[in-house]
Amino acid sequence: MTLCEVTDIAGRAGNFTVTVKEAPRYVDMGKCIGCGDCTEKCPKQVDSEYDAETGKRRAIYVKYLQAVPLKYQIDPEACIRLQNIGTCGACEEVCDAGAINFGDIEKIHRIDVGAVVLAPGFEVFDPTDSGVWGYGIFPNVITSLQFERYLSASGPTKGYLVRPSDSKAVKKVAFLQCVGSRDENLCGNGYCSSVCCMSAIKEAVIAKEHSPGLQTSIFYMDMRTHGKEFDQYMERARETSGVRFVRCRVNGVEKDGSRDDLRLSYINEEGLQVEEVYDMVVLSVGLQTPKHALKLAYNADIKLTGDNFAATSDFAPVQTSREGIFACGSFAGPKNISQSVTSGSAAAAAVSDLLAPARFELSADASFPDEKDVSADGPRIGVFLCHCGSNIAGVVDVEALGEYTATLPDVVYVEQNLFSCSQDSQDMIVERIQEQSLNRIVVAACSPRTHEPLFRKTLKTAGLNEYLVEMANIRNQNSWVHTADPEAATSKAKDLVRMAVARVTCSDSLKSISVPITQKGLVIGGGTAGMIAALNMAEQGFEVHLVEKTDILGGNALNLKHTWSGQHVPTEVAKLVDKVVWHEKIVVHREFEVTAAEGFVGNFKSTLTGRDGFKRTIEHGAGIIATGAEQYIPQEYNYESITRVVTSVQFDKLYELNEVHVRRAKNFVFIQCVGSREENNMYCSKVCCTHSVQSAIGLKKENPNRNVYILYRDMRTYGQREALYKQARKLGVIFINYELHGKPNVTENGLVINVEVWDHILHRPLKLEADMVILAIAIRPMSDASTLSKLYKVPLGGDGFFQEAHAKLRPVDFSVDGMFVAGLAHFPKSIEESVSQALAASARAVTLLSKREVFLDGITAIVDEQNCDGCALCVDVCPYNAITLVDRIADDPDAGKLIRVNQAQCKGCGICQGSCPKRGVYITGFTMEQISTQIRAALAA
Amino acid sequence: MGFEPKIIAFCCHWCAYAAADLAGAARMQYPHNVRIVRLMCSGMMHPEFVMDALSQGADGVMVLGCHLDECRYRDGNYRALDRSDMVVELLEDFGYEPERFNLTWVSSQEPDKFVKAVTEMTVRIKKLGPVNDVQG
Amino acid sequence: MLITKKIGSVMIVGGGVTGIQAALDLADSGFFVYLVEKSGAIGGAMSQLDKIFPTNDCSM
Amino acid sequence: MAVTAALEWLGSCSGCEIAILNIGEDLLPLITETLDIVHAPLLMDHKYFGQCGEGVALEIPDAVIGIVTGCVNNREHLEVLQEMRTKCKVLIALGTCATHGGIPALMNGQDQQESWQGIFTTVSTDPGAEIPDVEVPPPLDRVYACDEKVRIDMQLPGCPPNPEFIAEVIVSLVEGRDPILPSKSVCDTCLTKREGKGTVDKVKRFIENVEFEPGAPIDEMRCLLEQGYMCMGPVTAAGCAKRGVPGCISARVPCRGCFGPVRKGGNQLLDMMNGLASNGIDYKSVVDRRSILRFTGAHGRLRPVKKHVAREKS
Repeated sequence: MTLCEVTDIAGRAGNFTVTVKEAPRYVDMGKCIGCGDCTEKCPKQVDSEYDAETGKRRAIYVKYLQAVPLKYQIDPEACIRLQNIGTCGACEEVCDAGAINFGDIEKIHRIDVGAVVLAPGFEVFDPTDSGVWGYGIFPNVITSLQFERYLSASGPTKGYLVRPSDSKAVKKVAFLQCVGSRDENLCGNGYCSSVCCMSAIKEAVIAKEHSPGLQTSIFYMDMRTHGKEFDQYMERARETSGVRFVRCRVNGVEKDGSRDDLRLSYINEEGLQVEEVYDMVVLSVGLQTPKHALKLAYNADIKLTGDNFAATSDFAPVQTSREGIFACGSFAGPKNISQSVTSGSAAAAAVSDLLAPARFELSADASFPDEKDVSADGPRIGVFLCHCGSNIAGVVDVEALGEYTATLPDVVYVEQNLFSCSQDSQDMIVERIQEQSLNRIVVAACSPRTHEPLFRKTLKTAGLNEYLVEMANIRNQNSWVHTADPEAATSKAKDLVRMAVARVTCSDSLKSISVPITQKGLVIGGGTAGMIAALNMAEQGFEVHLVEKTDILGGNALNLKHTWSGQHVPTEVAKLVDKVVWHEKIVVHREFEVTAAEGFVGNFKSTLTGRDGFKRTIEHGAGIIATGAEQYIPQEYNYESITRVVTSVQFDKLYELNEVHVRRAKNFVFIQCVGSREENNMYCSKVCCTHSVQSAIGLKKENPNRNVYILYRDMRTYGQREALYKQARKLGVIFINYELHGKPNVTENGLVINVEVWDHILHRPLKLEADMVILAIAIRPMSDASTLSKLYKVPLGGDGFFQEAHAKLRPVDFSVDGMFVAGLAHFPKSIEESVSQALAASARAVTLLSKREVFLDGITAIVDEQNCDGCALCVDVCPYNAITLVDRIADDPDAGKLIRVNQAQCKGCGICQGSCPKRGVYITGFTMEQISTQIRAALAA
Repeated sequence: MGFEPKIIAFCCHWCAYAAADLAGAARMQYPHNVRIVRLMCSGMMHPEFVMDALSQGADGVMVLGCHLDECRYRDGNYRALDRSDMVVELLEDFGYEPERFNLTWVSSQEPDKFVKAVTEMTVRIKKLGPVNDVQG
Repeated sequence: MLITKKIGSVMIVGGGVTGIQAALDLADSGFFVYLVEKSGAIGGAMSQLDKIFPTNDCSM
Repeated sequence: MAVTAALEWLGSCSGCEIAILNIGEDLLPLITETLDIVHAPLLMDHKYFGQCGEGVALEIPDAVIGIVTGCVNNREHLEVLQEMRTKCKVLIALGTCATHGGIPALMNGQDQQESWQGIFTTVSTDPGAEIPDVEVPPPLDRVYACDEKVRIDMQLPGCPPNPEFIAEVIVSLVEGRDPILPSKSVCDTCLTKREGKGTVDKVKRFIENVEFEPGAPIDEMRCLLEQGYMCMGPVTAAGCAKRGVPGCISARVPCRGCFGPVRKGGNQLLDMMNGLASNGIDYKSVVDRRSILRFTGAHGRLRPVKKHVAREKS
């Protein structure tokens, strides 16, 4: 439902009535075919929101060319006709589909639902009003979002980096960080937006690729690249791409002389005032909750934090203050894409938990007639040629195409449609299939990427196998791109139709295979993430086996006292353990480890071995790896020899016990990044900055006379944690920056510990006398992670943490179907993020477990037993390990060998087919025969 | 009479084929010499197709796949890369100019790159002349 | 007190990458999903970014 | 009634004929009862132009079964082959030279004129020697397999072909049924242990010794390709196996591909290199890759490498 806003949510969890206001689109979605003729004719131009005002759009438009749904809309504010009845109307005239409806009106819907998920997202901070950066005054000062559009090939400059003011090629560009973030004076947003550091680096690197020789400088306070593989990316940007990083706060942006160049002034690390001139300045604008989302929060009656984000708990990060209403994405705190996707899945898990009893009540499957077996019949091909209004017929001579098509072998029926995709054309095709007993269909129209599903459904409705249709792309790849040469376009259309006809002739009916699913889950690791995941699955009604190596549940959370927002961890963990242990659907296997695993999605079989050697075999449909991580044991800073140099975890214990050294100590020095962000371990442990700041606040609050120093490299109190950093500074905690090449030196001198470090502000070595030194130790991957990695064939990344399938879009999935990852096993993260990820993993697992069987795509690799002889050339090329070599006749090695393809693991990529010298394996729907026939047909003219 | 070459382009369903669709939506114009054969992955391309196409009169063959590390099937495009390097060398053995083959990475968001690739290929093949001339 | 019957459908407000992910997971788990978007098309802020996402995986 | 048969040899080494003799005990009934050999220049004297040269045209007696070995390299071969085709009802191409060009077709990889010069007018030949053009049948433009020149009814490759299958082809013809011949690749008959080729990164040359336990059975040896040897088993037609193991493999030597491509019309060079490249094996480590076509250079597979200068002109 697009152009819709929620105006009211009545009722309560499980039974809401939501009022939705739908704005008029003025275009009939059922009729619009997305051809774009209307936009071409529309005389009115306005700024494009999509291009962040860098480009123009018309009054009738689509947001962007790949938009879903690809249906045009009229902006009533801009439309000449809607503003002035009786004028213009150019779009209506040109629309062959008759989709324009100027009389469209606003509609109100009342919808009953069981739960509501709020994911309204963010808007970027608008720096116009704050003045200092010159945004809105100097045309060459732009926001990072606008810069993103300038880089894009679909953007206003087609990806060429030129200045807005005079279209001069950009040579020098500066990025100013924290515009609209960490700054209460100018924008009122005290929090850190978390994503801008990384996106600035990315933009700088890509801009350098776009225009070689470009100089890029990033001006920052702290580089907060705390995500997975982010620090490596920053190092590469610095070392390989040559992006310059300057730690400072830029005083302001001014115009340099009479030209459009921009002058920045700042105080550099040596304390000198510096001025630099740039062609373009990019403001890394922060994220904030948009006004419409604030209204939504008001309408939904949920609480917000002081920073205007939805208030949630660390142990229930998607639950809002109103039961049954959930919040996710950047609405619940600034998030990058992978965190957003994770929280989306987490919200799904929470909803699933709430509504589990009503599962499958409202979802329905369409029913189709029985399929006709056409395998014995010779091909009878029907070809439908689409005019697509004038989109095709305006260029291609469809009449001639039709005459030509009728001469092709096995073509028994040809018909032209104005719009092949319209509902009446669908009905007509079904009718023709039956009356002409057609058994293969070619539709010459637009792209199979968008329309093949539609025509497959049409074939199913007609009782034909859905794979017996082929599309000839004579619009997107012909009439639209050869508009000026109708003759060539017509002859190419003939080729394309001939190719499609040839291909469909050797198409076979394909069946999608189904594999039964064991509706049980296995969770490996009994820490916070493991328990949350297990509990969520169990609450949804699935049996869960939870495996824990030690004799105690809780994992690393047992070492923690408070979350960043101040929730008491031991209480929450105890509650969680209690729920898990007593849950009737959860079987806890303490002191067990997974020692063997076999099977595939929906059908895993894992063997657990207990400490006493006892073995248990568990069958499960999905598995979640939540094995956590280890603490780094420092080798540096004389940790071994000086007793009062302790790790952060040890310090928490000592502090809690009010141990005598802590009690008496006056001077505390925290050293950050111990074992993180350095050679061989180029990653950020993410939680230690916040942790040290919290400890420092505790010490200062208890006794303001204590001296607390934090030696840091970049302070990474991201998101709303920034408030803690601010509080610590207010309380007098002293923050001293050090660089990797000037690490602090820690020595013992009788009763005091000397800490020497280079002070960047004072430009001299600083000597601190400490009574206690606390090392913020790194989080290390589990040393035995590789064992599990081998057992389930799930990969480990370079840092030794488990590697997800896609860093952004599939953050909790493994590339092996049916296996998921959550918590520290994936990467260092806070409890809140672990919980979110655990819920997400559960949601993803439940998408499988909620079904009795999983249907696999019909396009898959099949072994031709006549041709395959087990040479094993294809075994290792399969990216999914779906191919195994077996004896042709079981237990008779003399009878030769052949391969077996596990259908559940095969994704149909065809790499095996491309490797085979003897046609021993083929991909259904893309057989060697089909492809070669197509090639032959293409060259036949 | 100008020589109008025939070029077969194997396009990965997920990226290059999508880019070609998008080029259409953006009404970008490019030479009409290319005939696209859709594959699920550039890794599906059997080198045999290249030789078949050339021996049946195609004047050039292109393979267009996703950017490295962005393959839908993990590393299918790396397979395509290895094979393509090999095909280029073997073309000489079989008496074809290596320039008749081209491998390009195009993401689904880069219609401009697709257009550029096919345009350049067409120009290159026009310079080379028809494929039959070199067959000995 | 009678426990009212729960409705097996969900409304998701916001058609960005987060909302889409939540919608897909819920639809795959057997719930009917209403995906409500303020603008004319789904995709949210992510669709505005260049690079990082060459594969337009946002389609439903 | 015995079936008449004519045997001919073209550009060949007579190894195929020896393979016929190697049929062994079964050969006796074959040549005494089943077949009536009416023409076989290698075995028994028979003049093409009459006993005393009285004929003017090349003449071979009519026969039901014709067997030709060797490639078509010069005009004489071509004439003989065409005459065989005219006179024989069923024509069998025996041996890899006849089916795929064989070793003589290696010459297709070089410029013919240069080759001839290399052969006849180098330092090792008499000074002033010239490429002969009298009393030598003029060469064709390149070396051909038999089926490139005339219709061939049955192909039986191998260098040498397997005697067992020669017998099978003859017997099946006489009995009027399809012969039972292998259709898969050498790997089908190979008993070595195979797991996958993913661990190999480079191939070693054929002349290096493979690793195996002397005396241990073949099925305890790891696949030679998986040991990193350039074994052409996967792309080569089976047929060489005697006593259940492919010939070369039984001698712990990689397959060199003498039976030609496993798939009709297949290309061993392309398929083999593809097999390597697909598995991430450095195909550049193959020394002289064109020699992969050492048995199958006909059918236009092997061509002289175009000189770069020549290409720029065109």
